[in-house]
Amino acid sequence: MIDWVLLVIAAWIGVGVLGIAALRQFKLVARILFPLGGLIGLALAFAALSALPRAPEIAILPIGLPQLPFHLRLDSLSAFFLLIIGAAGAGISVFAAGYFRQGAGTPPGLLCCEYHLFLASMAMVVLADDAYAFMVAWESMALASFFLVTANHKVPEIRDAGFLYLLIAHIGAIAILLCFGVLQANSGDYTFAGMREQSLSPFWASAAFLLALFGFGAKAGMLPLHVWLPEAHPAAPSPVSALMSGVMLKTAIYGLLRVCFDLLHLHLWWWGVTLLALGLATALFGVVFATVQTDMKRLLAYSSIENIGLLLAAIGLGLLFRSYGMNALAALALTACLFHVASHAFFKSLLFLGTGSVLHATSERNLGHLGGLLRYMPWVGWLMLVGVFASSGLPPFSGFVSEWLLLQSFLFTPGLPDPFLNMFIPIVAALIALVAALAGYAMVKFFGIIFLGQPREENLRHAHDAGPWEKAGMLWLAAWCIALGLLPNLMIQFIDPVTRMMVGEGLAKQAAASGWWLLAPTSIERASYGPVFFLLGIIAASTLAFLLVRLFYHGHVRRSAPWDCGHPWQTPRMQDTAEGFGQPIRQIFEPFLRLQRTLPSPADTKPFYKVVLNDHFWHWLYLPISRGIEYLARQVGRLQQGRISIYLLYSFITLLFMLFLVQR
Amino acid sequence: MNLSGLLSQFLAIMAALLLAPLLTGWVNQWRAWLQNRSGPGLLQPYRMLRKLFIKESVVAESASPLFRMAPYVAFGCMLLSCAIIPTLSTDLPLSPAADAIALVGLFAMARVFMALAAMDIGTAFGSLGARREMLIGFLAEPALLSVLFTASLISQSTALTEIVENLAHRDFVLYPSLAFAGIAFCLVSFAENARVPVDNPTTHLELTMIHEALILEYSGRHLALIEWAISLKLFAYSCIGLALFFPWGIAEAQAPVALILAIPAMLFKLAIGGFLLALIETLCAKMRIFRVPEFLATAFLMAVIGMLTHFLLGS
Amino acid sequence: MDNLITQLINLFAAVILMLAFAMLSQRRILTLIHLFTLQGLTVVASTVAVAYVTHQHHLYYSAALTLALKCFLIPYLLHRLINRLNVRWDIETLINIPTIMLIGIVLVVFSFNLALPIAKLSASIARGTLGIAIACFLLSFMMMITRAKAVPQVIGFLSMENALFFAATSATYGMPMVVELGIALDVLVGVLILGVFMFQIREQFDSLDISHLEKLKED
Amino acid sequence: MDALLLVFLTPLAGALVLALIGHRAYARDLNVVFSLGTFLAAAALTVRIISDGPLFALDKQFFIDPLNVFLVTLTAFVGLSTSIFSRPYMRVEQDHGKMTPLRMRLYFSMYQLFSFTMLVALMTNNMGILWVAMEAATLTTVLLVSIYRTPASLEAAWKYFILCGVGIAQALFGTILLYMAADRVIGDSADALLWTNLEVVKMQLDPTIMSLAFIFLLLGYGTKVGLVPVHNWLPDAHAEGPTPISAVLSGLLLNVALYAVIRCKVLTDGALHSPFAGNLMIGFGLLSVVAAAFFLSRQKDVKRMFAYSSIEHMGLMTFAFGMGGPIANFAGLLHMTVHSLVKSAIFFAVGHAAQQAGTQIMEDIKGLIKVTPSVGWGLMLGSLAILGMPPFGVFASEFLILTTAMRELPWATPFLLLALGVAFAAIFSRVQEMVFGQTALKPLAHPPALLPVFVHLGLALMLGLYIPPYLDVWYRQAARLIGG
Repeated sequence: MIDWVLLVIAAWIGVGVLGIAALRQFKLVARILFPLGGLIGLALAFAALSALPRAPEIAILPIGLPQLPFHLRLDSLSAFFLLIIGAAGAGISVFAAGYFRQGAGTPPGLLCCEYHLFLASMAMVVLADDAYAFMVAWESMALASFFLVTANHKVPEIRDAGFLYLLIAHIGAIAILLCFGVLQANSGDYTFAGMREQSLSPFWASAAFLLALFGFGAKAGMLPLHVWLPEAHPAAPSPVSALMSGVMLKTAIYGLLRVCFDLLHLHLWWWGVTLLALGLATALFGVVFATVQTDMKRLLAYSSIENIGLLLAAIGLGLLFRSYGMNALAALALTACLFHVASHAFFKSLLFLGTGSVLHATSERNLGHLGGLLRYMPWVGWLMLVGVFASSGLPPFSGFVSEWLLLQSFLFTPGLPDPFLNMFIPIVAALIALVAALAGYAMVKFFGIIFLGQPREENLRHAHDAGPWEKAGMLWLAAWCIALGLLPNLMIQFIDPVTRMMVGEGLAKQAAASGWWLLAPTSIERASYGPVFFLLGIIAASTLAFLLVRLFYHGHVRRSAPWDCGHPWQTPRMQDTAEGFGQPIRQIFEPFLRLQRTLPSPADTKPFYKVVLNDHFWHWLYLPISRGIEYLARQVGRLQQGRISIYLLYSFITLLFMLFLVQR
Repeated sequence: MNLSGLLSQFLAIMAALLLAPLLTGWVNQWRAWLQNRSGPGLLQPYRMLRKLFIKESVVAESASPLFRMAPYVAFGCMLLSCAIIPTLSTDLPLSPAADAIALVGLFAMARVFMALAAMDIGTAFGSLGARREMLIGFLAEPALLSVLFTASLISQSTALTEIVENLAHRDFVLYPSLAFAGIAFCLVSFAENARVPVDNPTTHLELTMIHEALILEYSGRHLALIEWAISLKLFAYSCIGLALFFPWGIAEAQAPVALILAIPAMLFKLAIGGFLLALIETLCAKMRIFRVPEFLATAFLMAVIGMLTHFLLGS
Repeated sequence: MDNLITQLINLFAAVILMLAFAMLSQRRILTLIHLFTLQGLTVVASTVAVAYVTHQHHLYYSAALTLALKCFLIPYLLHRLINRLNVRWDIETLINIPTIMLIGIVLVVFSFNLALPIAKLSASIARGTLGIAIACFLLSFMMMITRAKAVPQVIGFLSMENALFFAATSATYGMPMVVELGIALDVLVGVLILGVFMFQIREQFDSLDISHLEKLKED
Repeated sequence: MDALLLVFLTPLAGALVLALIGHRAYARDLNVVFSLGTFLAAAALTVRIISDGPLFALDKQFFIDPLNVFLVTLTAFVGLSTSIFSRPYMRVEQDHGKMTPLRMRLYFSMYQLFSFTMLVALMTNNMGILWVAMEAATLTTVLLVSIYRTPASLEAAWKYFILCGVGIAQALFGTILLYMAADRVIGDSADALLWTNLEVVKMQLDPTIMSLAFIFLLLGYGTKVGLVPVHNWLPDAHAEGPTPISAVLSGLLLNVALYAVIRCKVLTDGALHSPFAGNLMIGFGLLSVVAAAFFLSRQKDVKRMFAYSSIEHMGLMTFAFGMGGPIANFAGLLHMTVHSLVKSAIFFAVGHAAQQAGTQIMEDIKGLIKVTPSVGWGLMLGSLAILGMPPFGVFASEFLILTTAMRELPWATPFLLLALGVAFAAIFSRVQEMVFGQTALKPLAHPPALLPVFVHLGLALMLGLYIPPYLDVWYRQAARLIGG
């Protein structure tokens, strides 16, 4: 199977090279190469699907370092992530076929090349079985996505965003590299197989864990390292944002899982608590910021931060259970995590693609200038609604299942032997519920402001719906959101070998025991959820109501102007704005945000009101660091002050110092 | 699944559909009496529904299909929630389809649909109502979940029927955690059902209304369905409360006699509950909208403390 | 006889050290060149003495080479240079001279200390003078640091070369001939290039004050 | 043996010929021809080494072993590509009136002479001749640095001369002490400075003398390597000289100086039986990496910035060799190779960019990718490569160095992390602004020589993904030789 997967990756690279060959042939690139890439993604998804339950397969490529050729391994964990990459990538590629427009800027062929290299490197990341191959794929992924982010490099903000992104990615990558340095334990064996053999002391294992947390956290957008994410994701073209948010962030989760559950054998309870706390903080932070955003892509980017927080919390819980040897529960938490990985991949990609279509139709990213698009872009609108429901964690869509599983695993914590943790965890569960509810708030705001109400600008009335390619791509992703939500057991069957590999337990048996339609991860008495019946119930009740009302009464409807409260001069601008919709949250969570407000005085003839929301971390962490480095650089710069005598003096003093050293 | 299960399921759904407006009428009647008014009569909600069904629906020109869909979905959600809550019996074939967490999800689904529908028209009030509704929702939802968590921590299950059976079958033990949860639940219920300290169901004063702003654009059969859904919601919340804190009298599987006895028991409990609700509504004043988050944060806190006490004092 | 010559070598060493101090404290350029020539001569003399005692013939060649280079060619070039460039004025040091002298004495003590264990290992009869060679090296280094004009700095550099040559003699009996030749060639070319440089600097800045050469720096 | 002689006789002949006719128009091509000859000779030599193994020449005064064979080839190769780059570059400089015929003659002959001295330094077996060649390398380049006769270039050249002169004088002292130590073991013969002889008896060399000698040698040659705090000449000389010279200084001369340090370290380690030499190198290396990173973040001049980047990388290599051991040494050698390839490629790109903008100030260079995409991409990819982005080879060596350091010297890794992060921020933020964005630049009159840029980057890319087996064997043998 691994040969097929490699073939698929090679095919992606090949498409990329073809893109370079057809640098400016727009039609060829858009109508043939991108759909081809999508098809290849589909093939990857199938290959991964069939590889999931199989035993690990190993391949060695003849490239790499002399003693360290690229080792690749296709095991369940990597197959699962390949499935996500392939399936989400397929939809996004098809969308991209219709998305990229001809015009100035980066030539389409180059974009195509970068795009497919990005896909290929992500696939390589999850396949890599030695530190070098992993790092090469990891950084290639960062690099390819950086060039995609800066596709429109004439805008200074985009350049800044790209820079910040690559900088943090690079520092994170160095941390990951150091983590591998710890894991190889001076054996000189950089293969993961060699690392599995090592048994590290708690100190070194913790060092490896913390370095991995830092490195992968930087990529994932974990709390203090998240600042690049809301800058870079909006800056990129929408299919790229979708890939980055939906798929690339997951590779960081993959890395964390790989290091924590595969390469490290030791698990300390405080790792789990650390992850749990960081994840929770990230989720809360992300969702609060998402609700107050006024830029639609930024809102989604912050929502990605929130989801990453949830994923980290789930991993933390899994680690906690694992450290106490409660493997079945660890499997439950990890299943929740992996399920959410899949579900977030699809709904976030879908939402980002939708914003792309909106952007194309209106050239507007600011929520304050959008509105009422459901009428002009029904396809995009309704498909996005699916994504919005999934993202808000509403049953019976995919987001709810992962949330449900996560909360279930929290409810099992009373089994933990540590009373302190027992108290700590319900609070986390409650806060997770809060995050989920706030996500709903953010998503209602997102959808409502863009698609509902009256168009806030006149030109929105000329917005056109997405083209067939775009529709097809979004339809594919939306179908996944629904399918995952309705048939969670099927997905859990796929996740089962993965958790079995990581913690030796899986959910599939119990889940299958109560029938395909009922999700009961432990036992049906304990908890169960049947999304199909759930959906049927709602549909039956609604339809019945509909039919009965028709039957007994009538179906007549009269159209008229909305009620104007006796104030006939209503304009669309009187609707609630994005700022207004976020205002309650802004008020409640004011300490989270760094507010800068300019208020008009009562006597102003042209009153002007402005609120700027900033990130505390930027002011408390990043600016001081940058100032500190600047200060140090100034001090170090004094060494080079131009005078040759001083330079000679350095040499002289160094000489004397060393002579003095050796004399002792 | 068997015949008695199907029967009790059917009974539960019919009871909810038929009794929900009655409960609303009962509460309104008591409110009137407590405020020295003569009430509109117990059956007023039914008359209201009938009138609305007959009347023509006026829909705004700018409304999208979402707007017309929302009442049906909300109604469907509420009906489903009534079907899975053990009102009369714990032998509910539909109950495995949704546990406590899914129940909260169901409420959220209805809320999101209503909020989106309210924003659809594009009037100032619609989006104002949607915003306020979501504001209440995002605080009430985790609080409600935490209440349910407390109960499920005690009974080791999140399935509602299991919780109820478990609670009903234990020896009578005072759970301090349930006390906190109970207070939290009350607070949440007030907020979620748009009752007085948070919202006034009878007001149409623009500045203070929350729920009414949401449904301002609805008329005719759509409004009827929404009103019915609201009644069902009140009914559902009451039943959750009764099931969690006073689970006695609810029938179990294969017990047709108990099922028949359960109906009067439920009616009795609901009657008392309705009276208490009316009493509290009369005694309280409506609070400013900015105070609502504090109110709900208290509820949330109470629920969390409930969970903590469960661990602190043991079970 | 050998004993006498060994003492003579030690005497030369002392003279070299003295000359190094003298150069360190000298303010006049012309005298500086003279002192440098004198130092070169002393080095040559001590080399010849060592060669005589040890019958190391190649030392004669290197002595001759040094004589030609350090006592005739380079002083001649330097004289021409200062005549052409007309830079005969007194030179200022960056630190005042008594301080320099004090630091110099400390350096001498330090170098003696440093050389003590090594000198014992040397096979050369002039091994006692290794400390003096190191001291001269460091003193010339000091001179380069403390002078603000180009010419004295160059003289400091060349005197450093003298100290190295002396060290080679005192540690072993000089370097292999091919290396000696290479070193001599490098020194010669170096001085020529320096000469070219000084003209260029003079042309650009109208002065040989190296305080003009402080523009390239971090700000 | 013939090939070995040809390797350094060709540039010597080239120097003589070009000194006479360097002002002619065809001299540019002749320069390339001589460099090509050198490269072909080196290639032939390499082929012979692959088949026959190490060899000696001229009474053992010259030799080729795994440690210098790849450096010789690399030097000849970079010399060739720099001469190709010089053609259009110097033509533009002539058009701008910066180069007179006399200066052209000086430039070409010194360029060849510089190749000659470096090749001699690399191939000689005699530590004394190594010193002579290093000094000669300084002397040949010092006039090239000041070739424009601007005040700044004169100042840079003066500092280069004096600081490197003093440095190299210390190295001479070290060599004398080395000879003294050898003298006691091997006896007073001309062969006592032959490295191969010394290597045999290194265990018997006196530790006291050797530790002293190593200090002088490290500081002496370290000055040429550009180790902080004796690096001060380096940024000035790189920034003010013609760009081809910056390329060879950074790409080759620093390597040769580090090579000399490594040779000395092997002997010192043998004599001392302690990690003394390694510790000193670790200290200098780390200091250089960190200080250079902070220097980097305040640069305005593009060539100066990349000069500091060279200091950083030389520091990293010194650090690696200081750690020692098969992996770190291997990484250090690999880093030497890729750094010189990538850094010279960057200087080529920077040279063209600076000529387009008419300035080296980075704020005035903008939007290269718009005007000449190839130069822009060359600069962008080169910078990413030098910053340690895979799949370029620099990453491969940094990977090995950092992972080894994590277990060998965990305390050093935070500093490395900090330095690499700061350096990345410093370089990349500026390169991005130069490459991307709107532009007012104009294309060059003569087509830029981009073949060298992309061939270098291609090779660096290859080394990140595939190291040819014989190169690997050399690296490993050399790593074993260096030991530690």
